[in-house]
Amino acid sequence: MLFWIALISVVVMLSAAVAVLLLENYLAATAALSVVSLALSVLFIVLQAPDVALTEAAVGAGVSSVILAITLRRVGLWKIEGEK
Amino acid sequence: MNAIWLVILPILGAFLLPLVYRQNTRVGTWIGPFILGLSLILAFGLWGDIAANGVQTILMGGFPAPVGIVFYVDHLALLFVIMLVLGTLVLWLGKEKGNIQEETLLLLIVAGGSGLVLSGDLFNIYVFYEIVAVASYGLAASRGSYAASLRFLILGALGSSLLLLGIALIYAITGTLNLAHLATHPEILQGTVGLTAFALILIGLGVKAELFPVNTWVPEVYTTASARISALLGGLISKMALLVILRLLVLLYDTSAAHLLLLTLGVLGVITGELAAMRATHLRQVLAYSSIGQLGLVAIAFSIPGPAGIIAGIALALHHALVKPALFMLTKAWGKQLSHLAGASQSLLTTILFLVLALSLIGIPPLPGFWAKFLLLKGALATNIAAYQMVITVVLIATVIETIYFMRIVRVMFNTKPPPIKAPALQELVPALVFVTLLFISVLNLGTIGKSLEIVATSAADKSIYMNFLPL
Amino acid sequence: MTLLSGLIFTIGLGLLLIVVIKSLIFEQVLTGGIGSIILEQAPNDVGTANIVSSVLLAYRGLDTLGELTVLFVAATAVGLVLGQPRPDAPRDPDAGFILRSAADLLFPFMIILGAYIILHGHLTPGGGFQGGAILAAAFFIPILASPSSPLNHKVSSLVEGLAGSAFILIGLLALFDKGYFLAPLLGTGEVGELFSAGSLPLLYLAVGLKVGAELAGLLARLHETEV
Amino acid sequence: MEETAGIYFFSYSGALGLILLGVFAMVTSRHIIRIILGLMLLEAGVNLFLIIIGYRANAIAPIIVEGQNAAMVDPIPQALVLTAIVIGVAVQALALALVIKTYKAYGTLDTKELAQRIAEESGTHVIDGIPTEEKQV
Repeated sequence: MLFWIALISVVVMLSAAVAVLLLENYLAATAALSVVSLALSVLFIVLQAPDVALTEAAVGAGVSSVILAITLRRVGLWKIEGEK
Repeated sequence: MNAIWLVILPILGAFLLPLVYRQNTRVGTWIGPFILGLSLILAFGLWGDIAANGVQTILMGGFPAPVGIVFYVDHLALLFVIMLVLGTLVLWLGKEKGNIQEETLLLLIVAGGSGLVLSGDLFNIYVFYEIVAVASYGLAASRGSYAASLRFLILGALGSSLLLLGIALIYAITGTLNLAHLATHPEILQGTVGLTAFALILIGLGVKAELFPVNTWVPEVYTTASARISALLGGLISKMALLVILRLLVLLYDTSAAHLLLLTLGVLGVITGELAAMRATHLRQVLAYSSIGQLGLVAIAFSIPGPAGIIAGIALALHHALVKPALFMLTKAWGKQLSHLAGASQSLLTTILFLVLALSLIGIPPLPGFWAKFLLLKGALATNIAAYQMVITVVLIATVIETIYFMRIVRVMFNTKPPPIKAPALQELVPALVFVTLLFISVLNLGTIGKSLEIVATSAADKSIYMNFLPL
Repeated sequence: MTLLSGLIFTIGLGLLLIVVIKSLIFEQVLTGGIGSIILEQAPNDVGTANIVSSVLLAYRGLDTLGELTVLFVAATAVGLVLGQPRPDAPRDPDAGFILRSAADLLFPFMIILGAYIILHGHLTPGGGFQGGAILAAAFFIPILASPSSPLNHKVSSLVEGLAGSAFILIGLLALFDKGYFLAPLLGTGEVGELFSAGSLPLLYLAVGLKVGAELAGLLARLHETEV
Repeated sequence: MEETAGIYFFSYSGALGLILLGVFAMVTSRHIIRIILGLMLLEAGVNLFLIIIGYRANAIAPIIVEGQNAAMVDPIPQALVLTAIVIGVAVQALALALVIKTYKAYGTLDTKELAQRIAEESGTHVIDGIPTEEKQV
């Protein structure tokens, strides 16, 4: 059971991390980054670290994505479509 | 007397500074100097305590050594704390008042720097290093040089992450973070994993210590930030990181591989820094590159095993901590391109100050710079290892290059053809004057300073004193 | 050129780390360490059910103070960099009525959730940092919904200054009382009870308030900056 | 036993992947936002690495529950990671504030261009720490 959860969360995490690097649209890359954080917090639970999982979900996926999104809005990179 | 106050006081002051400023501006402006002065008195008191009763270890929360965090207070750490607090206090002179955020950051950088050298716990060192790092990104941006500060931050953040990775590796193989506890198993750290960890930590701390591959931020930040901040970062903060590297070398990595790694980085730093300084066209930039070179010399000295290297390193670091901030404070009046300096010799006081500082940096006897370099040569010769004999050549070449670029600056200064630039006001010269006065005081007391440095270095090089307090 | 050298650096680091991880897995290195000592001693020394929080606040309390300081440094530096926004600066338009009322409705629930997580930090997963992040969100969501009523920075900086000082003062009380900075005070109590672990819940409260005020201030400052 | 080995293997490869992708993005990208995204990946990877170090086979989370007497995982790396996560967010916030200001001042977020602009403005002609020949104006 834990085996499969670990496998799935690592695969999701790494593919989201690759997406962070490849996505042209920065808003989409930010979304992919919060997917990385969420998958990471699942992995933290598998590794018996519930405290860290909570923090990663609240701070990593929550606060830091919001900060990034605000910044993208202020520097004019807030675009829903993928075009430049 | 408890050394924890050296860290707690500035932090408490910084937390309360914005609140006090809102109530009463006049009181607010005096908080910073008052706390720094208090720390200085405390540090001197502790120095006396240690001279009388030996080194102190302070347990946080009362938990015994390897489990809890420990501060290790010896003369070496205190010397660097005093240097940092005194230097910041002098740089505070003539500062325009009322910039709340800058004053807060200055207090916090002092707290972080003091914690960095006092702490005896690897992760605690990382936390204090981050305080210093984040405060210096903020200070570097305080005069509107956002882009330079951003590039500094990116490099620094990469370094900090690698530093944390190195600490994680050490914890993985030893299960402890306490430096003294680690020092009881040096053989574990000398395998592949341990040396990888050392290399990662060296990259991480090297960003602040201006070591060779990760010092590209130096010229950018020092030319765009204010003179005071450049003086603080280049002259004082960089040595704190170097001292941590020295501690790691003495306690954990007393092997030739680690020593040679630091030696190589130091030699490369000296050569690249001095060569670049010769090509630089901007006064601040010359000073920035020369600071890379000087810190490279300190790194070389620290890489020499035994007390001789530590004495030389401390001497070089202290000398640089007096001279470089003073030089940076002089550029406040006439920064910019070297060609703008033409006719600067009109102001007699400035010229004398500059000449004294430059000559000491080059190493003309009887100025202290000579003795520092002499100690380095003596230490390197005494090792009888081929790699260190090469150092002598490097030091001599560096000295020649330093002479060339400082004499070039002086020649421009005495060139009176174009209309001479405005002489700086006396008030702007106060910090530089104080630093030069300290320099002269040290010339007059060379004998006593040399003796006490020797005591400091011998106790710092002896890792059995450090491990004594372990109850295991 | 940059791509090539970057690639070489990354591959080099990768190979090094693979070697390191291999030796971490296959060569069982020094066991024991301070972790197992703490697992044995923590219930008696500190008296928390959640041992991570006793590490955070008792054994490594100075790290937590340092971390609060890093947050404070960052908030101060952000304030220094962004400066004060002009009062007449153009603001984002208000979100619609539904979003605004939803934000208002959400506010008390998030405050309660944050307070619950902070106060139970010594018993269950969670504590000052997680609860603080939720408190920050509670104050930030209404700002997003109606940007015309900004966060009161005076209040948030008052809270962060006082909460940070409270943490240090509890530590100093321990210094005068027991001789050690941040030593646990007030006894340990019964492990697992809400009122247990001595001064730890108080420290967590200070941490939570400080983190909350700091993050809310950071988010609001970034949000307020002009384009 | 098989299960534990699998969890170790996947977690280590996850940490390694995050660290390498993060470092790669940081050293090769020119756009600052991408570099900061890489920094976040790197930090996440290092945090995961620390947590794996504390993980023990068949151990439970370090929270005392009455009537349970199983071995627990090492609590120290978890405390360290909690600290590191918050520090990471603090650094990111400062970085992004600087990004906003930099964009306002220069209108670009390309590091190479920024380096050139800094060099021109301060009249230093330094790019990436190497002085270049002074341009004839």
